Amino acid sequence: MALDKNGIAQRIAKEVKDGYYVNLGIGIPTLVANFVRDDIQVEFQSENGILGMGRFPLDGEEDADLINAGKQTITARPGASFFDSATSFGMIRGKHVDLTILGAMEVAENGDIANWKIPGKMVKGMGGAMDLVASAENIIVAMMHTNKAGESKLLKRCSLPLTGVGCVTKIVTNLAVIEVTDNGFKLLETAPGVSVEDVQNATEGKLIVEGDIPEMQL
Amino acid sequence: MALDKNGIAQRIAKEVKDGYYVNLGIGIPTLVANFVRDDIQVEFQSENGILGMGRFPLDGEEDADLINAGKQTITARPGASFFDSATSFGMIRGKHVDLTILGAMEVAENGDIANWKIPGKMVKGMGGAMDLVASAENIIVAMMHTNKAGESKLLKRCSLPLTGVGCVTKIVTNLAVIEVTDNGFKLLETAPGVSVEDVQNATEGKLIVEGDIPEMQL
Amino acid sequence: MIIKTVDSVQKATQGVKDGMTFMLGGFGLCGIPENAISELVRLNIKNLTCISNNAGVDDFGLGQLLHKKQIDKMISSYVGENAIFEKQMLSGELDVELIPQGTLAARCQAAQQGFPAIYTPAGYGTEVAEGKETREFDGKMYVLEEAFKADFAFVKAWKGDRAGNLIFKGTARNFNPVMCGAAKITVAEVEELVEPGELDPNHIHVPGIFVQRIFQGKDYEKRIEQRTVRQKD
Amino acid sequence: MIIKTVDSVQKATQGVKDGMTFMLGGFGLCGIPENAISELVRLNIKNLTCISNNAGVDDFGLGQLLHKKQIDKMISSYVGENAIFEKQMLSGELDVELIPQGTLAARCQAAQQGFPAIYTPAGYGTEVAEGKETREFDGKMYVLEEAFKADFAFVKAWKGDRAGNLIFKGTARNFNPVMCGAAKITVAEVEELVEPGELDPNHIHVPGIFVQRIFQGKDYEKRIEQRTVRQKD
Repeated sequence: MALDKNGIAQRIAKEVKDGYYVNLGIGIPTLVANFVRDDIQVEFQSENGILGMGRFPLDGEEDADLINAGKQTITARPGASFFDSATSFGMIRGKHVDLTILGAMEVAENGDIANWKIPGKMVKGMGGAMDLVASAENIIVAMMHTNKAGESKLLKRCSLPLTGVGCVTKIVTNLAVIEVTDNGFKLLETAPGVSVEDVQNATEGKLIVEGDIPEMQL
Repeated sequence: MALDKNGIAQRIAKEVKDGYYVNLGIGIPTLVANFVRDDIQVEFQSENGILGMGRFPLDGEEDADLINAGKQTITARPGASFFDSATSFGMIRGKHVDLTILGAMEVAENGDIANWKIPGKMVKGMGGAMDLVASAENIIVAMMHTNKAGESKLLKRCSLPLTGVGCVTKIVTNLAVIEVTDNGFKLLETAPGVSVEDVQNATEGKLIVEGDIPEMQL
Repeated sequence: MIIKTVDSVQKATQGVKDGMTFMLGGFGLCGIPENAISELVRLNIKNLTCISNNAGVDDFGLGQLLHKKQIDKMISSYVGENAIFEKQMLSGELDVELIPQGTLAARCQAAQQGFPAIYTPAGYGTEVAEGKETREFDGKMYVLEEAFKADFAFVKAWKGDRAGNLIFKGTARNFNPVMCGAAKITVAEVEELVEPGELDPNHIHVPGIFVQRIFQGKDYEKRIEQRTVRQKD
Repeated sequence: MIIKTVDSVQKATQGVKDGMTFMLGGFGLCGIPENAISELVRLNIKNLTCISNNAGVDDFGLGQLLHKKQIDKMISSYVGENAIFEKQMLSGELDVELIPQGTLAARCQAAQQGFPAIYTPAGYGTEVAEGKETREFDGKMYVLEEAFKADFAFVKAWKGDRAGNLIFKGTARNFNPVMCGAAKITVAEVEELVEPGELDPNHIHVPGIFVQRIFQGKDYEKRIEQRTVRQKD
């Protein structure tokens, strides 16, 4: 059975290691924070200017001066710090953030990503995504394997305007965990109850299947 | 009678206007602060990271963590701020400092200045001087008109390695106040008891003398 | 000290004109210069270019200027919360330059600090880099992005003193510090204006040298865009 | 939180080796990492390249490393207070690259923030610009200066917490913040080490993400180079 959004987030949480500073994009990535193990130390950076982002506030304790990049009210953990946007992107550009998790509309087999614009239809802007994908060395995409029309989002080449080139290292979808290699999408794991053929059928780009493919452990 | 160092500083102090942020170099420029009128508001920036530099501390009140760019112990005035070296030179490079006063070993008639190196003899380094002269739009040089050997320091061309090109706007020496124009050194004022001929004789570069030259008012 | 105080938003905005380029601090509705924006709406100046990370919402923040069609061009990184914006953009009424958020911050900071341009990897290989110079350093490609030029920067701080020194609170800091001194005139509004000497000089985020005018703001609404809360454990 | 504490200067300097490039904070003797310098002297590692605004004095600060001939090359803006330095430089024992102070700060900050290089007007038309690319923007000439690359940055802060967050005091701040995160490993020593949460997150000068190791320094001498006092009025 394919994963739901929480399932994707739960699987991605296993990629978060002790001592990591992590930037989470809007959508499924935000959910990842809920599944990170308690026994490791991880800090979340939000590019609007906080390191050490905590949980959402209790009702009545919201502070208009304390939000995340999704404009949601948040809290700060002990040891948190606030800084300006230039410093924030200095952290990102300078590769001080260990892991970036973000959503995508399309990913190509060479690691290109598109997630900010559908010409003529949707133009919300790239926000910090272009900075993140151009700088980070460890970029995991969290998304559904296919779009609402049932078309693959893992393509030979992106059809939408790019956000970044050759940058995605791993993709976790409702169907599979895939590594982006020099030779194409390499299937690492399938979702529980999902077959290699299911993944193959939902993947337009070149899918590399080597040996037995284990099932995801959640 | 030619001015002494304090006299030069006193004359330069008249160039400091209400509302100016001023950076003072080491030597004669440091003395300028003593002569600025009390009825105008001026703040001194020191490039090691303070805006709002105050007087020297009272004996026993020195703080090792509070010095100026000359490594002297100082105090901070109300409304002062501390910042890092990048921000400090951001102020300078971004032309937020209104007036820079510094010493020189040589100034050329095109506004070139040399003050950081005598090849084979003295190599202390440029410190912040190259940043200051490359960025500031209002640069006054405070120096003696001639060196210890009696040779002019106002030259056709600098002989020493340059600190900056075409940047000096005004020179105040023990003999005169001189503006650097497109056509050469323009004599604006002579020191009390100093004749135009005295200035002429002490100036190797082209000296422009137009009309009556007033005597400095101190 | 050099005093920067003006006693009203009217005096603080003196000199604003049709066709000018403004920088406006804030991220979403967090840390926006509410008083200055209201006054710009009241003055009804037109044909503005606004450099701001976001464009407010339909009835608050920069959305108010969009509503009155005062803005010709927006330079932003994300404008997803604003229907008026989308309509004006799709109809061609509004010229929009979308740029990466880090590039926006860096181009402000470059203007503040006298760097003519910066090299950033953001946007390389995308339409953002079209027509721009690109260059390799150590095997990685970068895009040359020029410092912004603006007439006024409007920022909002938590506390400020009469010498123009500013302190921000939480994530309301965001773009505000990097816009200070990045325009010809920087206007800061503060929730609390104090006397010079009351702020610890070690805690000042923006030294007064970067600010030309400061005033005590009033009636802050500080609207929350996405109120999100958790249940008690 | 992610804890960066190490319990001794020995552990903090683990991995330093002959031939490495170090950044060292401080301006003159103000804000220098005294504990780290003493340990580097004790370890007697050689052939170092040191990026530091100044070179200490003969018997304190970097002067101690010079005295033991541990340094092959200095990259500094001003070295006027150090006779050993001058002697080694004139004899050719010591390779010295003098660069403008603002360029030094900018090249550190570029390394910290992932800018490969910066354009500065400083040094244009002088021997500092020889062999470097120059370029005109808006009628003014600039020199291209590359980000530094260093193995370790040693900085000293006033207070720090175990998550690596730093706060500086007075002008002891200087180059310390811009060197944090500008080398592969940043080692911060502090006068007072506190628990995470004790420092106001609004007052932190350097977020812990830029610091890999932090330790409680000891026996700070904090020598004053030019004690200057005024008479009572």
